[in-house]
Amino acid sequence: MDTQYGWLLNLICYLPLAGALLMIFFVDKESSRAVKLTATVVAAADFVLSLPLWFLYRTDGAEFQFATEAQWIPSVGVQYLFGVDGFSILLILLTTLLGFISVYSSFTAITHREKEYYIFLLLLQTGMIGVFCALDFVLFYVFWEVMLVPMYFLIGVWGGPRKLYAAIKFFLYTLVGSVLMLVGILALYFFNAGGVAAIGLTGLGNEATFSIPHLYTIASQIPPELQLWVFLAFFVGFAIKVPMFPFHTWLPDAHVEAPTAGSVILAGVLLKMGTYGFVRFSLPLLPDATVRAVPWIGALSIIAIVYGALVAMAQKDMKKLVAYSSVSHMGFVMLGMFALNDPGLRGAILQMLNHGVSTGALFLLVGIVYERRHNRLIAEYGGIAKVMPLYATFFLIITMSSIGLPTLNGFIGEFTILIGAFHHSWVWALFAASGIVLGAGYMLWLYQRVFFGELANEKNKDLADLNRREQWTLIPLIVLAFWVGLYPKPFFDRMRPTVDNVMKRVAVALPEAGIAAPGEASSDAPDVADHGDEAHPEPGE
Amino acid sequence: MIEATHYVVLSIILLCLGIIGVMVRRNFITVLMSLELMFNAVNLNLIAFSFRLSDLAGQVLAIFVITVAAAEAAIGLGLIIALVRLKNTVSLDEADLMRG
Amino acid sequence: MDFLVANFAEILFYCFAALTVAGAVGVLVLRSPVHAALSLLLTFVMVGALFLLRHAELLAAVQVLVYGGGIMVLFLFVIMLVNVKGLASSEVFLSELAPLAVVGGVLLGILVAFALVFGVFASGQGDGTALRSAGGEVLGNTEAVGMVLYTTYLVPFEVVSVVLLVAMIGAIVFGRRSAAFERRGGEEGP
Amino acid sequence: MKLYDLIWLVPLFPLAGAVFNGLVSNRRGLSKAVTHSAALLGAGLAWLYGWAAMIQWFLTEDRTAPYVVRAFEWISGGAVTIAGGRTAEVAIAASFQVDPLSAVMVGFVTFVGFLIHLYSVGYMHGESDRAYARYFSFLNLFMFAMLTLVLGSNLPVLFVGWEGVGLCSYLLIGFYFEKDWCAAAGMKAFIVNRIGDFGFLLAIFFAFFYFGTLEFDGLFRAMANDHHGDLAGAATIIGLLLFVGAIGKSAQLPLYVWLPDAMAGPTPVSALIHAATMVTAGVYMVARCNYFYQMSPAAMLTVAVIGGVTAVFSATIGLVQNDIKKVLAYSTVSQLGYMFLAAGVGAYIAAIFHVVTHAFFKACLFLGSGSVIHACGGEQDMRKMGGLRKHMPTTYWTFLAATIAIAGIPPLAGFVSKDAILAKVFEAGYTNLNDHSGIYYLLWVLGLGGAALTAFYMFRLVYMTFFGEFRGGVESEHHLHESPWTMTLPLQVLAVLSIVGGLLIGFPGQLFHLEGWSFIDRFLGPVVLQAHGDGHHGHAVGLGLEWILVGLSVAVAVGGILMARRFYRLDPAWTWPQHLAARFPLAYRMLLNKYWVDELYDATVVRGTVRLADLLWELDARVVDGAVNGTRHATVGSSWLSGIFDLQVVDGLVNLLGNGVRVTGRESRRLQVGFAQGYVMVMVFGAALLLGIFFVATL
Repeated sequence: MDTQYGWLLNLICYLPLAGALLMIFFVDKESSRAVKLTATVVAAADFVLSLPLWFLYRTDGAEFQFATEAQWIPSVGVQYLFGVDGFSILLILLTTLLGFISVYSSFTAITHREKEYYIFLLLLQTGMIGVFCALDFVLFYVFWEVMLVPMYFLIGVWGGPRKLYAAIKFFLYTLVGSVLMLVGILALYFFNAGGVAAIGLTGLGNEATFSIPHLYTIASQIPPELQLWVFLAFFVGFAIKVPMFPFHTWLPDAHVEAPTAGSVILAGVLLKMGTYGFVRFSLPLLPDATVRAVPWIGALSIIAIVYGALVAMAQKDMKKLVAYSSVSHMGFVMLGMFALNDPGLRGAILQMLNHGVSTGALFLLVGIVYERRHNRLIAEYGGIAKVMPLYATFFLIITMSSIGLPTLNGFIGEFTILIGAFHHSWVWALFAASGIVLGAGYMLWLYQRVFFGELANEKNKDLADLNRREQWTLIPLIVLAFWVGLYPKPFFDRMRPTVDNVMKRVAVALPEAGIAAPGEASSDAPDVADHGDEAHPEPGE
Repeated sequence: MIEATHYVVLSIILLCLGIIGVMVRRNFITVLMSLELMFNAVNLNLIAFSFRLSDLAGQVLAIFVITVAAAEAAIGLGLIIALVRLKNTVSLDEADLMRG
Repeated sequence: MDFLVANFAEILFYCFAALTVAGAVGVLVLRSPVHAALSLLLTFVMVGALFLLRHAELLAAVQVLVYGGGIMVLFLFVIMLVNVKGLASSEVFLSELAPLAVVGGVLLGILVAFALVFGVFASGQGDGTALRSAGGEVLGNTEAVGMVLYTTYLVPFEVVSVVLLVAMIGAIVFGRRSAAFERRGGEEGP
Repeated sequence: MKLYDLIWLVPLFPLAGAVFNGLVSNRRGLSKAVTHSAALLGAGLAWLYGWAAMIQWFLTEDRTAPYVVRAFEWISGGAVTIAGGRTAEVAIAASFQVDPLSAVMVGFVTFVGFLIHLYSVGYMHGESDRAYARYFSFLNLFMFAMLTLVLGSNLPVLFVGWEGVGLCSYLLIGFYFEKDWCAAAGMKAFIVNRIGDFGFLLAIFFAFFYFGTLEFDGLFRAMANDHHGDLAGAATIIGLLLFVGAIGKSAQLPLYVWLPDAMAGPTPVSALIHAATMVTAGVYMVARCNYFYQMSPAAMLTVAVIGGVTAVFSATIGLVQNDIKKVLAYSTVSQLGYMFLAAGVGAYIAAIFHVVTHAFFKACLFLGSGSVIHACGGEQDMRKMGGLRKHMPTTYWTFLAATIAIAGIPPLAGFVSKDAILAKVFEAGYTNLNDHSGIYYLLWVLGLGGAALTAFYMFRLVYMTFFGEFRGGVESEHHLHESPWTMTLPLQVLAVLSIVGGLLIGFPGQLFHLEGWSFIDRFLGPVVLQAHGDGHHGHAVGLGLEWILVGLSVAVAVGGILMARRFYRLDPAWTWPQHLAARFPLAYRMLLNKYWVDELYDATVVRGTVRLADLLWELDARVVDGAVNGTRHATVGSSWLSGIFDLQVVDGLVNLLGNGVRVTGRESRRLQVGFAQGYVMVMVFGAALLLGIFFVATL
């Protein structure tokens, strides 16, 4: 752990909280201007503060940098451990950027209880950043739960007609998962420490700790059965958050009912929590179970890709369509991750960012017309490219990013994931690549129905095009989309150490692991695809 | 020779007067003045013991007490103004909004 | 004369103590708040003098400045501001409570006195030089207090200053709140 | 200075034009002059620089190896284990290469592209300033994508261009987006192309899996070094999957359906994208990856069969269409079929040759038809034209030249290249290539039949449009006029090239015992992998037989022309075609309705997908979410049950306690008199009491 600039990370994490407190005590709720100004300044400052992480992170340095180490509850071994690697830095930057954008985009969308709204947004941001920074399981769990509450209120207070249903569904569903996760965490904790005699769990007898870097070091000693159970517990928690195929139904409801900024944060960051958990915990801590779970998760991911795309095609509500497209895209992320090879994991990480950017932007875009018309049904629109040319352009770029057009971000992620998936099993790639066709299908169909054709609906005839503020909420995302699409190398560079570390830890459980020395780079790891010979295209086939 | 006991007795007298003043006067302003008396009683004590023990802590504490007393006076007088504005009286027994 | 010279300190003490108690009694019994305040001023100054007798020169100065200057002005200012004379009811004392109050006050006083007198006998005795020296060097009382205040008691000192600040803001808020109240009530604001 | 070191500037010039027109002209609504100046500058600079760089390269570098310019590292996916247990690094660079094939492609793409930009200046003049800027922005963007496609030195960069041209095609087809069918056509084009891209992507993955690289040069060398045919299986898979991509992009059976619909776009777009350049990208790709096909008889045969069948199939549809652009569209599909037919017999050079000549005459035809449509005020139905020869002579002459070229009359460009293809196909049968002699002979017959059909429907088009009397009404006849010079100049240039272009770049010297006179054969030679075993046979077919073949194809073409003349020129009432249509109603309706392929796809694939989507949505709402809500109901139900228990039993106790508290509270409230001094008094007595207890306890 490299503790240099550790204060910076704490500052980034708690600045939104401080901003929220400042607003609670010193900003008059009657003054909408002051409320917005404070929230925007805090969010912008947080984003600016997080930028140095990008430059100061050293790919050849310690695994976790910008670290803070302190005791918190020494009696049970809970520490205050903060620290990030390249992977979490990317996600933190995404969070601060989307945090700023969601504050900035809400100026006219939210008209009642503005002060509370922005306070919740800022609190949410602290929670999200904390999740990505925490390196102690208890700390992680605290932030994980902290994040839930503001989101619950954002949906439940500022949401659409069925907001209460959606908010409670979101809250309970996620809570169920996180409680199981807590059980998993405790199992690991007790295993590392003294064990629990009552349930026949023998421990290693180490000093009790929730420190994740320490648990990494004992991962290889965890017996397979325990790994499996803990993996299952984690799986439920993270899979709900991702969301993976059978656990995804909270997502469309939450997205549809949430206010625009809520959807942006939900899609852009909260869904990444699940995949982040898999990469950070499940894979490196539970390699045996991970390898055993590969076929199942692969199958679920492929179902999610195809099924999400098809269900998206059937939607009549724009937001719901985008929500289901998220299911499909997150399927790609999971697939790449569980290909358990370099390209797959790198692609998965990049695709998390891409999904945050493009789906976040899509929700913003849908929110913009919703604000004008208070209607999200596709059938209500048609031909609005004529009255909103700029809006149509932005929407087109993001659509193209979402369906993976080369030179835009989606392609890089999907391509890299598919290469990884292919080298695990070409059948995976075959099915997953069909998602690309379907993705083009539903997105372009949506685009056609909304933007092209006769401007039939009277109510659309005098829709105003994007104003300056709306443009500036979208431009950063579009720039990012092009940047990732054209020159993703800086992103790949920053995630490389993480991927190498995770692969090194997973490689322990791969069948031919005995050959590779533990210290060697993962490029020497045995072929992942080889353990499924039937899934191997033979020359001459 | 003046002993600490002298001071203690004096301070007790002041304290008693203060307590009685707080309890029997109706005028809020006078009640506050009585409170100041009690503060002074405490300070006397502190100084006396500081001298007896040859310890500066007593004096330092007395400075703090004076500060707190000043703060208390500011708040209390602010309350008086609020009370006058609200109920147009300075009688403490008429400020009974908290009556159960 | 010899008696006077030999017991000068005692004589001074008794004079000051008598005036102090007289002032306090005045606060208790004088009907007019202005008179009560002036009586209180007497007490303050006399207490300051008593401090001088115990080699607490700095405290004495602070006592006169803060109490006699600051707090007293504040009292007088408020008395002028709210026109107490017009507002005060004719009844000065809470007559039905007065006997009980006197009993309670005296009782408590006696009990506290017990505690303190026991304390006096239980404690040792110093020569007072420590009150004027810092780091072994003999200085004035002001330097000595300052040295302790800004080294050992720095943090409490800062905290107290915050308390003062908060009190100040609080006083302002009370003033403002009632102003807002009056505005809503349709009356003219300050 | 080596101009070709900066070869990536060639696509960047039009990109700059696109960005300027898209961000500045379109937003600010700048005047048309500014807009088209920027666009022409972008395309023109690409043309000049591209040609200059290629010529310099041609004169200085070794032409047998590609000259690769690496711009920057693009995708770095880390290491992965590939076939044979080797480890390969997924490091894909944005790199470009100059080699004979890309030189040819850049040469004609920039040139034709510039001409069509020029033509568009006149053609699109009626649009609003902003639409004009949008149009030129897209057109320039297309040039960027197309040039990236042909210059890329590896499959992913090629794929960038591949998808980029698809996007521009989508945007330009849907240029008149207010019309529903235009937008729908755009979407159809994109999605059908995506189906092809699906194959392309898988091909990329397979290629990486087997070779560990995606650079054309690396793949070429790996295949060239494979002397034992170990990689034949890989070559077959990759070749077939790449061909799936080519089928989509180049509109071959069964994915050709988007191209006729794509005529919804402005006509210059049809000329540039849907005739001259983009649709030939598939042919380019197959030629570029020829080493896979050379090693795989199965892949070759598939390419040849699909190409040959498409050539005839779409030609038959072209026979009866009445929309002038639809005829040309089916003709394009048919000509693309010829190109694949050539590629399928290993005649990649002939295929590229035909790509180039086809670009000349088909662009000329489309631009000519655009000129006609322009004159007729947007009318595209040939039944409402006629007699235009008198009104627009330049258009007529240039159109005629291109028609003769496509019909295959010597010595025009179309004849030279098409004859080269047919000769190669015959040769394939003759030399029993890969033991499929019969099939190749059959394909040759099909090709010959297609040539006859081509000659027929093209001259049908000319006769219906330019001869006879004008049938569009007096009002429209008034407006007939020749087009401005910006439109006719490109027509004239392209017409000249349609006439002489074939002989110029691909003189069929072998017919006259003049070896090596064909520039394109010599130039492109190094690009094609010489397959092991069969090698290059030189002149397997004797000279006499070759002349007979030439004679045959000319005869068929002339036959087709004469038949068209009999049907549509000599008989103004068109009684013969009507008679035939009445005689064979089913066949006629089948052709007129394009074999109902669109309807078939709509009923199966499209409806099927939508149905499946709806079904899954029902499933999602009812079953998957139903389970979640079921859990909720179960929880709520059980909590209701326990609620009753709670109310009666547990709550009874709690209520007792609660009531107790409440009563106590109510009573003790009386103590709260709201009298501060009372509280003080209580406090004083309390303190006294405590102190008293303290003393008692201490003493």
